[in-house]
Amino acid sequence: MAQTVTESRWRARFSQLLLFLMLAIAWIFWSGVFKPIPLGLGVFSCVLTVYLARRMGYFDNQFFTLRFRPQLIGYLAWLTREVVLSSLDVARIVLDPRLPISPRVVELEATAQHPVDQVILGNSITLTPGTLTLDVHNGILKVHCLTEEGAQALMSGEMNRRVAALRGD
Amino acid sequence: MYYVAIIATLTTMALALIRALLGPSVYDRVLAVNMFGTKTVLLLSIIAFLSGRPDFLDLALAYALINFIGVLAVLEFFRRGAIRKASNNKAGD
Amino acid sequence: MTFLFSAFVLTLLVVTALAIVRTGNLFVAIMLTGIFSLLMAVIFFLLDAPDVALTEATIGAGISTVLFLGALALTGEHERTGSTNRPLALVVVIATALIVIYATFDKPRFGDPQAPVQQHVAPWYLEHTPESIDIPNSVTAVLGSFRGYDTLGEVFVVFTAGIGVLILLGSAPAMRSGKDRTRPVRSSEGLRHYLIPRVVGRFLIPVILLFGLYVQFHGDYGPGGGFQAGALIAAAFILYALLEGKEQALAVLPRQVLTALMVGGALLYGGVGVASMLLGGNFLDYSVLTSNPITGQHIGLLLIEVGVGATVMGVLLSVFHAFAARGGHEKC
Amino acid sequence: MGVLLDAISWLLLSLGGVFVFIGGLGALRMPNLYTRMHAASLTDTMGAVLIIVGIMLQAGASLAAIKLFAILLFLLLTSPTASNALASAALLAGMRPGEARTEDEEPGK
Repeated sequence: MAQTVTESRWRARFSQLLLFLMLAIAWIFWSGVFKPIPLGLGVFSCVLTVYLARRMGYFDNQFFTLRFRPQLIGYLAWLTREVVLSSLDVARIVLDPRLPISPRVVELEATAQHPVDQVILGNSITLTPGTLTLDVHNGILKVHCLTEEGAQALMSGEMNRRVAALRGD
Repeated sequence: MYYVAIIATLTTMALALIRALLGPSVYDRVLAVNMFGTKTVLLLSIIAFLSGRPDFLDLALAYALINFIGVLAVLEFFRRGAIRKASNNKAGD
Repeated sequence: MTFLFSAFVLTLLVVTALAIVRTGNLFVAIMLTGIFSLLMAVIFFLLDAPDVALTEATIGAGISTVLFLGALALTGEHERTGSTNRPLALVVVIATALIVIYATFDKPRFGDPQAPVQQHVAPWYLEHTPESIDIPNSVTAVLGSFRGYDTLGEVFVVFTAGIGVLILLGSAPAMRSGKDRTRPVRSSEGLRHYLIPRVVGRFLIPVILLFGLYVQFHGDYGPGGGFQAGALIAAAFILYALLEGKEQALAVLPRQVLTALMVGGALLYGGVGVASMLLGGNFLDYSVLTSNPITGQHIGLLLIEVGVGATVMGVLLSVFHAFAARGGHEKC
Repeated sequence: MGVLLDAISWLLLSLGGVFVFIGGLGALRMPNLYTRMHAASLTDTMGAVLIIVGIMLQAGASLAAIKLFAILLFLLLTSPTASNALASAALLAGMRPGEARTEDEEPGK
């Protein structure tokens, strides 16, 4: 028992350090001023932000695991392709004088279990024009689709599978 | 060539404004405000670059970060409204 | 080209303003006010006033909508059509408008180099900023140092506004004191059940906080300073309150801390002035703070900006919580 | 090389402008709220990505490019979140996605 407590505390410390480093990198890129006073204030700001994040309970549970996953790059490339293709589709629909839409709502069960992955899935669906996540509840996504074909493409589950594969390691 | 993008953005702002004026539902107006916000981010990024002062990008960054708080506040507003309505109905029974 | 863009945006602005006046639904009016604010920021930006544009952005983008909605939750949705004398009001408005338009004929043309403002103080400020304060952003130099009295006045205006709202709303439904903080927070609070906003919001809150602090401390180098930073940091906490419920937010930053920030910021600003008097200078003359006048200016500016930021953040969050406490009362 | 980069960036900016405009047009033409949101997301994703990447190419390797990248990242995070929140609010008020047209209704009543 005692061992798990110290372990989780160490994990929390590690997360804090990681958050601090990320914030420090962001500060350096935003600021671009390398004089002692602004840099000192930067360190102070990062520490203050980490402290406030701790007060907000960011490190109490493992809601966020800050970990870089190499699969993410492949996923982003695939998502970009999807976004481009469906953007062209939606643009064609908007410009068509007949406005050929066949809206419908489908429910999709997320294969991914982790809430953050479900959010990635939901936001990827919304980012892709033609599909829009209405609601995520208990792993079920309610999705509004602009066209019948879009709904079928979504239900074929390609995106679902790819998001679920993100955490596999 | 920045001008093409600026003109397109401004035109879309006007279109969004028309949507905000037409409605018909209040949610359409929220949608219009949201669209307007993204267009503002784009417009500010382009102008900051066009005028040769990229440090003004801070403004676009500020908008990109906090613009969606308004929509979340709208959701919270309706959620509270729905709860209040439900409890009023219960009290009326 | 800038002129054409400005004219177009101004046209949209007028249309929006007319629509705000015309609508009877207050919710719609709030949404249109959001658009109005976005347009104002673009105009300020086009007119090369990024500091003001950033203020408009930080206040207008999130906080004003949140506060307006908080106020709307306490009132009805619709404007009450009063029995006011409309023709008389119209006459008054038209007469005022004509007078104002007539007065503008005496104003110099936009961007006229011969205009008095370009001849007297502005060049003096621009000339003396490098030698006596030595920071790149002359707007901050003017606001913080050359015209430090005016900014002190603005801080006290914000402070007074905050006090006013707290007197009107603050005594509402007793918030639980610190003792029984252990009571479990009602699960219905906030947007906890909305997974996507919650996760993305949690990710963004530290980023917004850091960006606010960046704006706070980089007023010397780019657009920014205490006012904008205070609003940004307040926005981060408001986001937290929306996502996790206001009680959770009050546990992170209790009311006493907010009041202390509000009062302490104003006191810090005034205190810097008094300190410079005690050290033999004039009120708010930061040059005497250290042996090197330029370092003294830097330290003075840094301190007063922190004071401004603290006051603005404290006031905005106190006002937000005052509204939220009232709004939450009815439903339980 | 410089000319090629300029050409690509101009192409991206113009294409982005076209997508932004089509999205705005769609938000006007579509029959109800949910379909309008699809059109709006066209401007939020394709339009924003193309325009900001276009400016990033002009910026080259500089701090401005990193700031632009941050803007793009936050836009791509927040805009679907805002869409989702808006859709949730509309669902909460009982606006049915299937209906062809939505009437002007009063909030929270």
